[in-house]
Amino acid sequence: MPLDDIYKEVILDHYKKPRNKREMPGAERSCSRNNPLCGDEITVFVHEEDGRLADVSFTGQGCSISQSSASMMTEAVGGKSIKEARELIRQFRGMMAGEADPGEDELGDLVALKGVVRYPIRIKCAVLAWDVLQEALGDGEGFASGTSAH
Amino acid sequence: MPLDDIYKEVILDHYKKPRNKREMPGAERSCSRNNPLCGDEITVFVHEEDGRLADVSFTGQGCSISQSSASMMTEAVGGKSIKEARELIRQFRGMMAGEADPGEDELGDLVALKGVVRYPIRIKCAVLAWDVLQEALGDGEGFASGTSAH
Amino acid sequence: MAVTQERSAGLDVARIREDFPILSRTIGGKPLVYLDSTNTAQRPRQVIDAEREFYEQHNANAHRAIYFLGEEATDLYEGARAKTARFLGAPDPSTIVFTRGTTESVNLVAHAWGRKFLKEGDEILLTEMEHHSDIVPWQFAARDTGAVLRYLGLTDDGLLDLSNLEALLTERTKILCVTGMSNSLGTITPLPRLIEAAHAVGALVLVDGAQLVPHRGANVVELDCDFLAFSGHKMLGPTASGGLFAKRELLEAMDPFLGGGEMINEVFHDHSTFNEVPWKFEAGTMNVAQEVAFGAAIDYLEALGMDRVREHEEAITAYALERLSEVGARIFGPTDVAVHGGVVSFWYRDVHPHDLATILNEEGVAIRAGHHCNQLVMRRYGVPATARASFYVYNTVQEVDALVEALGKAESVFT
Amino acid sequence: MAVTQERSAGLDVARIREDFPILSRTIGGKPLVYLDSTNTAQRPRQVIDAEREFYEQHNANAHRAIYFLGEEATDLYEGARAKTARFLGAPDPSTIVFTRGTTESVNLVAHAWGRKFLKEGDEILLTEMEHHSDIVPWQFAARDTGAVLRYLGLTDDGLLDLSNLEALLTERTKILCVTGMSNSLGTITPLPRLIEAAHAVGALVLVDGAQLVPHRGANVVELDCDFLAFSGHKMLGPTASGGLFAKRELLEAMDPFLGGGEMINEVFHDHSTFNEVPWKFEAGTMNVAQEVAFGAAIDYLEALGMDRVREHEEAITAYALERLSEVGARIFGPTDVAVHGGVVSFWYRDVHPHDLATILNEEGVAIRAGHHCNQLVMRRYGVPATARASFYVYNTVQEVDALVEALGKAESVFT
Ligand SMILES: Cc1ncc(COP(=O)(O)O)c(C=O)c1O
Ligand SMILES: Cc1ncc(COP(=O)(O)O)c(C=O)c1O
Repeated sequence: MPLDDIYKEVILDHYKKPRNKREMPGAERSCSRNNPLCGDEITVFVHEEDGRLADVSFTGQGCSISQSSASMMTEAVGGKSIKEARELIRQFRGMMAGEADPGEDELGDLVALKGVVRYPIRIKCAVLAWDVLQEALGDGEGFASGTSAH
Repeated sequence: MPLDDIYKEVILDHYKKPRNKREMPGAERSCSRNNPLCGDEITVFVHEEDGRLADVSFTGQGCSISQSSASMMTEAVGGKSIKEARELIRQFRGMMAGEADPGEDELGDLVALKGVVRYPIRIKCAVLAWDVLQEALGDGEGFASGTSAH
Repeated sequence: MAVTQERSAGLDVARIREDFPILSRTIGGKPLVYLDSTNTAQRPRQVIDAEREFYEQHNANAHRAIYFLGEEATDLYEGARAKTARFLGAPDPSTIVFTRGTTESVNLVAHAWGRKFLKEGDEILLTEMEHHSDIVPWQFAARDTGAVLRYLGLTDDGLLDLSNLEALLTERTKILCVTGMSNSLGTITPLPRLIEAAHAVGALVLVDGAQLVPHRGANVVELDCDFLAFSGHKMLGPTASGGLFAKRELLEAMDPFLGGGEMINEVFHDHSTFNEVPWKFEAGTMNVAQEVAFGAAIDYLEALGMDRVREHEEAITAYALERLSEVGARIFGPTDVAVHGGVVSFWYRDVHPHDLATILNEEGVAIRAGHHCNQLVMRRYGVPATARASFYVYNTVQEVDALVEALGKAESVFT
Repeated sequence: MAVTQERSAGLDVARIREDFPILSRTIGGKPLVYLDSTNTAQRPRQVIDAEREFYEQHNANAHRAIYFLGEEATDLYEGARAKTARFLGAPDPSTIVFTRGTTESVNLVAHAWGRKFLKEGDEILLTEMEHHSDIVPWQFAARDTGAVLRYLGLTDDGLLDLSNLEALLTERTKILCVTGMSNSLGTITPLPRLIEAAHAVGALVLVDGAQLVPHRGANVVELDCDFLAFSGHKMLGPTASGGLFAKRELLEAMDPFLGGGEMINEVFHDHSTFNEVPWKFEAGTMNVAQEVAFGAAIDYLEALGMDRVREHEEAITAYALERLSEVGARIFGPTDVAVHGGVVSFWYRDVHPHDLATILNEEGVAIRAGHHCNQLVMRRYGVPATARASFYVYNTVQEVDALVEALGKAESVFT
């Protein structure tokens, strides 16, 4: 398995220069989780306006996969309606579960994370931020972080 | 291994017609133990006179080995001094541990139990009455009954 | 032999026996006749190989490692959990906690559920045919919580005495702990009726499946039991394998039991937070290779088909009951083979079971003699011990014949 | 290579490696470089064969059967106990209780001793380098008894900070729980001094020997420790093997922990009496085949000689510390190899350990990344995780070279 399957340039770029990595004091919604296996931590902040995720940011620390996934996520869901955001979460999860094969049309930069599917134990890293977002949106617990499953 | 190694005639005889199998209400010393593996139970009664085991009896139930050993034991130690009884216990244990090979001179009928040594799990049965006697003589716990060791 | 064909209709026993290396052992020159599967079953080479292969190819700790071996080990371990869930009809693998067997599973429930939810005056309803492993943990829980133990008694023919069920099973009852199949009497208990009655008064039900699961199988959804404990080593798996099914909401409500290793989420100096179920209950390095090989045992049983396993056992048990009665053995347990699993406890003449077992052993016939961790049963029927023959997928009616023949030997020694 | 010869003077590693089937595995075409023995060791064929042979030749339950197989199984199981006792310098085999490993052993002590003897206000002294398995069970015991947890801290270079030992170890201290060797920092702790100090204030000492026993060995009489917990799977044995040493008078004074099976003497409806030690603590069917194979692991280590095992590890660890420092890795734990066992935790550049492990995996190099069940250590040194390489009898200095080379790959990906 060639390494650039997983460490694609766009991933490393988001890792080194994370977008929207900042606290958001006035956020209506925020949520934190960690992945106890590796110590990754993500907090997601959401500012809502008229039922849209007007601004989404994150803080945290961790490996390149968890941090770049969070960074890309904030870009992808920012400005979307809650319904659209949920749909994106669903699509992203589908990709990480190896059940769907979305293209750049649907997921944009996020398709770069497709390579992670071949590293089952890293899937948790990629999904962590999404779990937190889902929880922040009040959709209950996700399935990956805080567990040993994958 | 021929069965009559273990089921010698003298053993069966003591089993079917146990000697000194009776309660002894006035006994100075008495003690009970069981072997939880098979449910064997032995109570030993000792009537002491002038430092001798003037009368020794037992009650209980169990397999042919535990019951015949008890029966033979009462005959062997009856009338002996406490010191001599202790020596007999020592010799009997030595035989059952396969460490000594006493003859009829020392152990009389009891040598019939020698065959039991080849059935390690039955050694506990043979030693049960002796453990109880030793305890009754105030020499602390024996090593076989109430345990899973052999 | 016509009888063999007919009675073992369900399984190709000759072929099955080839899978069990130990069955070609001889004991003092005589072929081994192993009639003690209720104690521990033998393992087919498929199971032995699965454990060996794990060590030789995939050995790593589960849930702890990022490298390939670690992923393989984790997949195999979680794969075994999924298999176990499927075998028991549990839709959600996370309702399966791995343990080393029934005893550990019952203790887990008695601690993690019992210490949390039992209060002074609550009642725990057991039966007199419970194995010590389903009694002693509850005695400890009662001691620690002030709960009280009650017992369903037994009828003369080895069934649960349900005549006073209503008096014993009341709103005070918080849990009913009942074996699905007695390991000394062979009795198959009326679980559906008992579970319904328990739920009607708001009590949970723990089923001791140590014998039920290997011999009859169990479907936790159909049974609607709350807990089901089982042992891998009694169903062709390795020692150190087995587990507990529990309804998910119960697992979530329960406190953790053992602490340490991967059951945590975060550890601080003075407290910790815990992992999700089922991992919350799996502390430290688990019996990884053994649970993986337990999965192979499940594959083996599924390939045979639990229906056929059951048919085979019913046939052989019926034959054993018949032959033993013929030669005048006193049999403990139900005479109706429909509620008598593949275990037959008996006394032959006056020969003490311990002596009987020694004599049979000389003939290569391995039976168990003792109280079978069922002292309440022994007391109920006024015997210190019984002789017990039990049957599994590899046993034949010829082996029953060998047993009966060997009894003749015992008679000749003792008369 | 001169270096190899010199540094591995103690062991014939090439020959040892032939005993470990898994070491000939390749990962994506590259030879497996297994550097995670601190997590779980690999098993030599002698151990794998011992377990297989048990199943194929002697399989029966221990302590329950009168027939030959049962006697053989019992002898093998108790033989493993005697071996374990001898290996640990314990004169009396009945001071060894079998468990599935360190975690179960510590929990056993925290329940059977802790729940009985700890009272409100008593103190339990831990260290910040304890594995979660030696922390969480004590948190539970503290919660249940009102005892209080105290911690010995760590110095910047990964040693126990003993500057305030006197303030922390007082007459209120009932037990000191300390690892003999840290699984994240590699630190070998000064057990003799700590045990003497603890005994001087009347406290007992539990040694977590999960790493100490496999890598340095331990003699319980010389150490005079009260409890020693260890895991078979970290010392070439199967998963599900291991145990607890405890002084006999402690075992006798302690309450039973798990109930059921052969740990009883007599069971009545409302109470039970218990077996002698150590069987009082072995409830239900034990991990028989695994403990027997654990005995084979001990034979294997004894044949190598624990002195040579230690020498070999010291050489390889010294080499690893040297090479990793050379390439600029930040190393956690003591620099003095005399107190640094065969475990090296590090950060390489800014590459997150998780990423590092994935990249190294592509090169066939298996290291662990994470908190190693040592979250207090991680917090103490301000990192969420470390990368960790660990060494055992089959590792070579060439494998250290392979590790260092693979680090270069990580650098090229991340810069
Ligand atoms: C120091 C230490 N203590 C305890 C443990 C727990 O051992 P086990 O997982 O075998 O129960 C480990 C292993 O990870 C360890 O390294
Ligand atoms: C009905 C029943 N319950 C519980 C047990 C205990 O099982 P284990 O020894 O595997 O823990 C047994 C096995 O002897 C059993 O037959």
